[in-house]
Amino acid sequence: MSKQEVDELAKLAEKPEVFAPSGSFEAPVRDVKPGEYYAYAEERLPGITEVEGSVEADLPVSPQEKLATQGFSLDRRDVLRLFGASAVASSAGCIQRPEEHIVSYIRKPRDQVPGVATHYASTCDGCASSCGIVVKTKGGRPVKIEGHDEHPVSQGALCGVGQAGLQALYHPERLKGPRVRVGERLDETTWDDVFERIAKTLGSKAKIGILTGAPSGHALEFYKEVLSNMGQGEDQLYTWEPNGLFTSIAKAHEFAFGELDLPRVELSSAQLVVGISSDFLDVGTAPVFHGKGFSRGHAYALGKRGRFVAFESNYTLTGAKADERHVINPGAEVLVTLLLVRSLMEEPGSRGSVAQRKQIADILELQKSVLDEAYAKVGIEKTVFDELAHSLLQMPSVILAGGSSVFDHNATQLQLAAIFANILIGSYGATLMFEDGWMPCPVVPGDLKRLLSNAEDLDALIVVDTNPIFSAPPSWEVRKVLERIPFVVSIQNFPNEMDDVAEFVLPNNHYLESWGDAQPVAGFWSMRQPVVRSTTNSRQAEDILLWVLAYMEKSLPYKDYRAYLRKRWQKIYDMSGTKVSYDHFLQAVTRRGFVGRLQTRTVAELSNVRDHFRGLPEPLTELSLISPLDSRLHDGRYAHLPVLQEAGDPITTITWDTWAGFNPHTMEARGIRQGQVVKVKSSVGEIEVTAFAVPGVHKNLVVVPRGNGHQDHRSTISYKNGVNPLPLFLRAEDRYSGQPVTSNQKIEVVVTEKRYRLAALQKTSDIGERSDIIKKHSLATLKRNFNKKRDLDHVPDLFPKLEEGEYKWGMSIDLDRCTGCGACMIACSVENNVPQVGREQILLGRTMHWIRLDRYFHGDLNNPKATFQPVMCQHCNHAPCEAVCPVYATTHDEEGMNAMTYNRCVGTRYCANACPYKVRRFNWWTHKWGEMGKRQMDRNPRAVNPDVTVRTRGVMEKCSLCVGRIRDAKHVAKAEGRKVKDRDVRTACQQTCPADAIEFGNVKDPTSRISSLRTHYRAYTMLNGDPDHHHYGLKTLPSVNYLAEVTLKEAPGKKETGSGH
Amino acid sequence: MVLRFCWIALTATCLLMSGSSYAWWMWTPGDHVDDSTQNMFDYGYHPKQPIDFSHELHAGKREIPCQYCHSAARRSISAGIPSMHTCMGCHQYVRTDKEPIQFLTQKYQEQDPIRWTKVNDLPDYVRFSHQAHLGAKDHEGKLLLGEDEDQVCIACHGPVKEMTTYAQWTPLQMGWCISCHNQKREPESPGAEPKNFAAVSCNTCHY
Amino acid sequence: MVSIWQGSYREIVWGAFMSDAVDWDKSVSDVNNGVLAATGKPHPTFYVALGLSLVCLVIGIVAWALQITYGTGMAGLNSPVYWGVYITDFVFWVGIGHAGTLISAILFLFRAKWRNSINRSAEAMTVFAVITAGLFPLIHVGRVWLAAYWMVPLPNTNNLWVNFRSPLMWDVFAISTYLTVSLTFWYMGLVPDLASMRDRTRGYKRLIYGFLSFGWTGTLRQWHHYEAGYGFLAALATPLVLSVHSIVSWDFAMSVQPGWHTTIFPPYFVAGAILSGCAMVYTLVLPFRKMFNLEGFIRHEHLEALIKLTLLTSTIVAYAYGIEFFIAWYSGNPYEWIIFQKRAYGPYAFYFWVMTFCNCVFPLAFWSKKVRNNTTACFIICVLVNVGMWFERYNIIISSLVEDFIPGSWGHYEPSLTEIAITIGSFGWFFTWLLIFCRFFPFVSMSELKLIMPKPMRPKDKSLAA
Amino acid sequence: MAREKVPGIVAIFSYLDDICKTVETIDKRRDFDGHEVYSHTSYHELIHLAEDKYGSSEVKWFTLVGALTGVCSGFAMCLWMDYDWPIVVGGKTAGIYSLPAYVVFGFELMILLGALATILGMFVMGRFPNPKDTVLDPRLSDDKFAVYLPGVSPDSEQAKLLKDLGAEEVYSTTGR
Repeated sequence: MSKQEVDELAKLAEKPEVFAPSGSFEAPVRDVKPGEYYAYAEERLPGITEVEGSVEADLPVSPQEKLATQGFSLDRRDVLRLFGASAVASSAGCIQRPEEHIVSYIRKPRDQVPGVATHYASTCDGCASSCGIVVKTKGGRPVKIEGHDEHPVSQGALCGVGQAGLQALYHPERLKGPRVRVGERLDETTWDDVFERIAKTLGSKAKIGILTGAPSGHALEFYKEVLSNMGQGEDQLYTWEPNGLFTSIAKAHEFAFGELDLPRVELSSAQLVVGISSDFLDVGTAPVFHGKGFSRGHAYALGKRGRFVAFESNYTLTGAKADERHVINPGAEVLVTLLLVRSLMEEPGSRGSVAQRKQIADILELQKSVLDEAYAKVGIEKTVFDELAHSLLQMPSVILAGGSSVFDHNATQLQLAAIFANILIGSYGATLMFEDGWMPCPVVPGDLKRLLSNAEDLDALIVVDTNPIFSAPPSWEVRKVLERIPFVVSIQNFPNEMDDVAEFVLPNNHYLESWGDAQPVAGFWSMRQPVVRSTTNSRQAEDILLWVLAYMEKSLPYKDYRAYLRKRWQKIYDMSGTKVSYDHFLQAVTRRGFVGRLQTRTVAELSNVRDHFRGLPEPLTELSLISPLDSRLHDGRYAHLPVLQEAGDPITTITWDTWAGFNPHTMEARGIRQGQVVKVKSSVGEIEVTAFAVPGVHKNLVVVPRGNGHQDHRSTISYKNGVNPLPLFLRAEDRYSGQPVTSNQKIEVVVTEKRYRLAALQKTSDIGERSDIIKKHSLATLKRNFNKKRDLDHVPDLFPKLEEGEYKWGMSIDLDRCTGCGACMIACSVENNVPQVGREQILLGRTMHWIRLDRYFHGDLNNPKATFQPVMCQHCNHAPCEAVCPVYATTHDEEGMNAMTYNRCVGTRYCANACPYKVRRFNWWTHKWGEMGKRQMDRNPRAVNPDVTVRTRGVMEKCSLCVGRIRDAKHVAKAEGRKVKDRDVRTACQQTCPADAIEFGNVKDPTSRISSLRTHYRAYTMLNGDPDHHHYGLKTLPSVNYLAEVTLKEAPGKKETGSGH
Repeated sequence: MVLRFCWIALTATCLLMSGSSYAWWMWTPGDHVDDSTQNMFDYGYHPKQPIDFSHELHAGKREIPCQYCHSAARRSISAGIPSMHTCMGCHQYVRTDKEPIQFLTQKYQEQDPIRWTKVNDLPDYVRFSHQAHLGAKDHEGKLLLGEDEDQVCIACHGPVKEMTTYAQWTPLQMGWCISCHNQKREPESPGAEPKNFAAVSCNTCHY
Repeated sequence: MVSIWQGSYREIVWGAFMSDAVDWDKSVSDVNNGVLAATGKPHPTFYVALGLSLVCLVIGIVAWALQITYGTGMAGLNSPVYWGVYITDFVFWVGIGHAGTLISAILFLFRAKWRNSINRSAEAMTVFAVITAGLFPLIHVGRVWLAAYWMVPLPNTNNLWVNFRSPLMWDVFAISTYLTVSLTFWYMGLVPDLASMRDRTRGYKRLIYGFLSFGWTGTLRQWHHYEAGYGFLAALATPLVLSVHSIVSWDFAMSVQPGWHTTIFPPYFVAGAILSGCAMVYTLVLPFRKMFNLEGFIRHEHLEALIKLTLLTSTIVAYAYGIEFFIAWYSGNPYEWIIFQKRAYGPYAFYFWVMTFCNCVFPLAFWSKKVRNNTTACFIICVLVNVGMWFERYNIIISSLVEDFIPGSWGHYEPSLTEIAITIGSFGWFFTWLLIFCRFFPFVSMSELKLIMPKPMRPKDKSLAA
Repeated sequence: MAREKVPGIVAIFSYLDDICKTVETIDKRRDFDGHEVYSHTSYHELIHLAEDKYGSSEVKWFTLVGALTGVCSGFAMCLWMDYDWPIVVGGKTAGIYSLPAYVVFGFELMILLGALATILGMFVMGRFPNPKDTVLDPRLSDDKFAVYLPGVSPDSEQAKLLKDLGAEEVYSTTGR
């Protein structure tokens, strides 16, 4: 390896793989000194010493005490909050000096310094994958959630849903207190009353059940313990998770290996990934973990690049990233997988033990006639599979099948077939970890079915944070069944459809207000701690149950859930082998957020699953419907979060709505026009939904995503956004896992005369042959030019260079890594107080996102290639916007940044016109909750990041490269008498990017990552021509550069159209 | 007669216009984010506080260092005000016969925090860091604004040690900030371009 | 054919600048009587027009008040179309404001005598149009309460000045200078006429007119310096009038937007401004001379000269349109060329063709003497030219902004009701002031009109006995 | 400029050629010192005579000074304000003065101050507005010309001469 390569490796190398199969996983707890919180500001400021138990102090000692503090009295947290919000302006419209107040602490908590952020480690509860998070709080208020750098699941990143957690916390439509049903109404009541009445009722009920979502960590055991204390069987606990991928994968592995778990997919070590209708990047089982792994294993580095082959019928975000994408019929996934298995069997060198191969050969033999015809049916030649099989055996690779977008009654069968394929390429133990560090399945397959059949006998049901009434197809009649249960208690973080059938509707704490834990990977435990006291009069679900038990006089020996966890964690303490005391251990874990040692085991080789392949599905040839989970709104549980609604679907860029995605050719053949409302009918239901052409979708497919379509007034945000496609699905289930089927439903489409405008963020998706916006290099070109460096900052110029300061901030965005997930947009909105404007304003074109995620399609309409490009302010050094501002509201600072001074801006909007990148955003309104239309939800004033100015109407704004974070880092560096180091400052988008596509830093520091990326051969700046040919385009000299996408094949001769003046 | 009347009217109009435009520039309209404005003469602000706390007594006569109470100043953007617990540290024993101290003690016992009125108040669109001004060190680790911390406070907050209840001492307007920021430093080497004392780009304070 | 297409290009150019001989049936003594009598007693249509203007004005005021209250979002503007109807209106009104100074200053220097009959109306139009135009940047900006103050380099508590590199700052200076100078020029012409009115009125009116006329008595000394000063003002106003629309055009040309970033913009805008101004003068003078019974003083020959000037500028504008396309193609700049193709054939092509037909094709009818003699036809074509010139600005602004460099940012634009209401309101504002002016001040420059009428020479039959 | 009102005579003329001849005649006569000629508009003939009478108008010097002040102050304003707080915009480092842009301000202020100075010059040289001035005869702003001669009566020699020169009316006035 040349020195240069070593250097580059050193700069580009990511953090060491925590889950690298070769290395052992060390429990980190010994490294943590007791007595330090996970708070970077404090680590850098040794002057601030923490005090033990400051978090404990929040939770009262006895239930009576706890009740007392729920009343209105000022205590420390309130004071903190008041302090944080001390800048309370006096009456509006008055030009007199506003009188502001400072509220003093009564007794200052020693981990709090006014104006300095305190960081707490916790665990995200956005989905079942349990990413580690660090919550930044200021004055006692959480102001930002970020991925935990050291946490092996999130690895510093976080998806959009995780970023949006704050909006869920501060959502103004959360229930303000417990409610009790009085006829049709839900009346407010007190917790005392609630506990008393529930306890009384439950005491008289014979059979009580608990229905939960996908409970994490010890919660499942806790609920079982609660049930058994109530004198109920443990089988009275039901779980429901609408993402069927967990159940199908776990069920298949149970069939094959006897363990109901999921393998951990180490995409970082897979150079060739084959996805068969897999959506591991959009929803999957652990999108952040997979995103991190995928970008490491797949994206270009050091002259090498992985390969990703996708077979799918829907056009998913995952498929958009594929190097080769094959469009297959809906329902053909099993056949495709088996054809691949067949080619693998024929390929010399394929792996698998004799017994395994024997079984696979038997199955192939059994279905020989079907498989022989299958090539024609799925429309892919045998050579494709043969080539793929050959390549799969050449390098570390993995085959991933199934996803939320395809969940038919063969889902488990598909997973079994994928297990065969993975056995044959030897993935298990290399890229699929099932024997060490597997992922425990958070749900029990078939529970919903079990609940529905057992419901007759149930006298009471306690529902915790799950909503099958909305998220299971109505043909399953969940509502009807639950209505028949005499007593239902619904404990929900946000009011939802479950409340309709409930006697008691109790607000659950948000996860940032709760204790909890999670076991994302076997043997690996992640802690969840409250970072703020309940912002409304809500209680943690587990605590509610404990209280109910206490009132039933069947108390468990825990004063609260935290005490329960304390007991349970004893086992983990014992396993960790640490020498510190248990208290210190718990403190350290709470501070660090996680602890663990990979668990290992040995599983059966391969059980006999021949019976599961008696019949194979036929690919569908008629028009059929699939309803994938939305990557932002999931099953609809996040439909009330405007920041997620507004981020839009990455492929269609449609916001705030549901659409029916058609292949453009299908639309043409059926006379459907863009934006025309179509009636989609099945034998059980019909919906009206707007047609939208999505290139790359199979011709026989209609895609209507789930997530929207809430038809009640519980949230003005989600009310009447789009439609729910689930009423179209017949009551059908996966043959083996019992999960409801949400795809491949035969439907009819009737065109109506109605029109409806879908609020898409992007209106034009085609850039033809232009190379001034997106550049692509083939791998061969990069190898040829491996040693060639670029110098983006030096072009012929009449003017002298800007005065040299110590820093010049730059950003680099790797288009080869960017998967288009849009987490950056959401993180940016949360960090920078970017308002959400609602559908009507987006229709007008008034989106406020500081990062625009441009998505371009290239090539064939039936199977286009997509490129995603996040575009934020390019911080041009020759900025066209700066010179035109008459009042110096936008200027250049000495560190190469384009500074926008909101309070100087008068709103001529000339800068935005002059900007060739069109990244400036104008505040057309003052965005406030409840003003100018219901949908413009924005800030609960407490949800505002106090480090960034809130803009009013009439002011221009744009990406500031998170200058507030730069200032913070500088203040710290200055206090320590040093310079800002690389990675001291990470912008919100960079920090959260699951693909590590964004790098930010000081270009003048030759050792920084950014300066090596900026000189990379792939580096280019948008609209700045082709410097190779002394052609500099607009010559705006942006500080933001892009790294060209890499293609595996040599690109055909490109025409240069980028030109300038 | 007619023309004379007109002549007076003309003069009066001119005077009125020039007077109003003078008044207009004296009052620079601020951002309406928080309805705050800046007025050239609006210092000397001296609101009534819940307790007539005497800086003269504490900082002056008793020589308590500024940062004993305003301890966040060197660590944070905000200087902070002491918690009631800090006050009670002494006043459990000291001067418990005085009325304000009894008021304080009562509040402390009721766990009812004191709402002080903010005197040195910047608009919400300005970021001012006490830490950066007070604790700023150069690359050799030397405090940029000198070692005598109390002197540094006085630079902006005025002779606090001589004031009983505090009144705003400096205008705290941008022009006033800038008058320091763009002073030229001693050039590092003879002949070199003298540099600004501190950054004057807009996003130093506004973001 | 020859009978229809009368006159050569040279004849048109000549006719536009040189006065034709007018067969006057009025004498100098009739001027003050005729003009001032009509000023006091306008035709009843005046009050209808004033009422209509006030209604429009109220609509505009309400719309603006709403916009200030709720935010600029009331307009149909969006990202990427940050400028829309307001800037269109601004450029349109500035353009309208060009004819007045052109007619009074440039034609004064050319000694084109026909301008004396319409220069007052043209200047009044200029002043009110520039005042109207000056409102639009204020309507347009997001924070009008700050813009009016911060756009002027005054000392302030921020110690911060303004950006002299910004074309908008150039605009502030250009428009305010233009307004001041044209106001001065217009008022200077008014002074002797105000003195005439003073001498014909009594009571408080005399007081007011007396004040306004600055004590003008008409001594030879005053006339001597007045004449010199007027000449210098005309000489100063001539480059000014050319510079103002050049600077307005730089608002566009100085940004990198394709379709805006061209050097042809200043002359092109100036020609367009004069075209729209002349057409507007015609559109105004024709009904006004009827309303105020001034047909004896604003003669058909004068109006025909105006029409010739309109035709001349129309051909210049047509040439500019053509050369703009040619340069876009010839430059080889793909962004530029694509924008121009889109202008003609893209989603906003309608406005392009409206502009082309109204500004270049319909005025061709003015080649015909028959059309020039037909005031109705001339009036209709002039109104169409005004419409066309409005759409020219709309076309330039919108088509460049809607789709520029990066397809991912492309958008669309439709004016909102607020914008339409404010545009209507601007016409109301303009006409209200103009009508009020006409009601109280002479709509024809009496002292200058006297100069082009037969001089009051002693008749031969009454010769003095030497 | 306190000036006593001096009674005198006003001679009204109707014809341009008469007044021209009168001006030519009385301009050379010493007994017509202090006379003032009135006209309702600026006939070239009269203006030519005025040039002989008063010399070339001094307004041009006002214009020149105003315009020069304007152009200098325009540039000076831009240069000083940019020097006072140099702000980097569009890649132009501090210390670069954008002279091409400042031309606009030099030009605009040249026109503005030039125009205002011209008006000032006209006022100063034309001796108006004068608060004490009165209107001699309302017809003078309509269609008549006049000659005003202070300190004489309608019976005087001068009055007779004016009548001979074509004055339609000569009457005494309390003065201006």
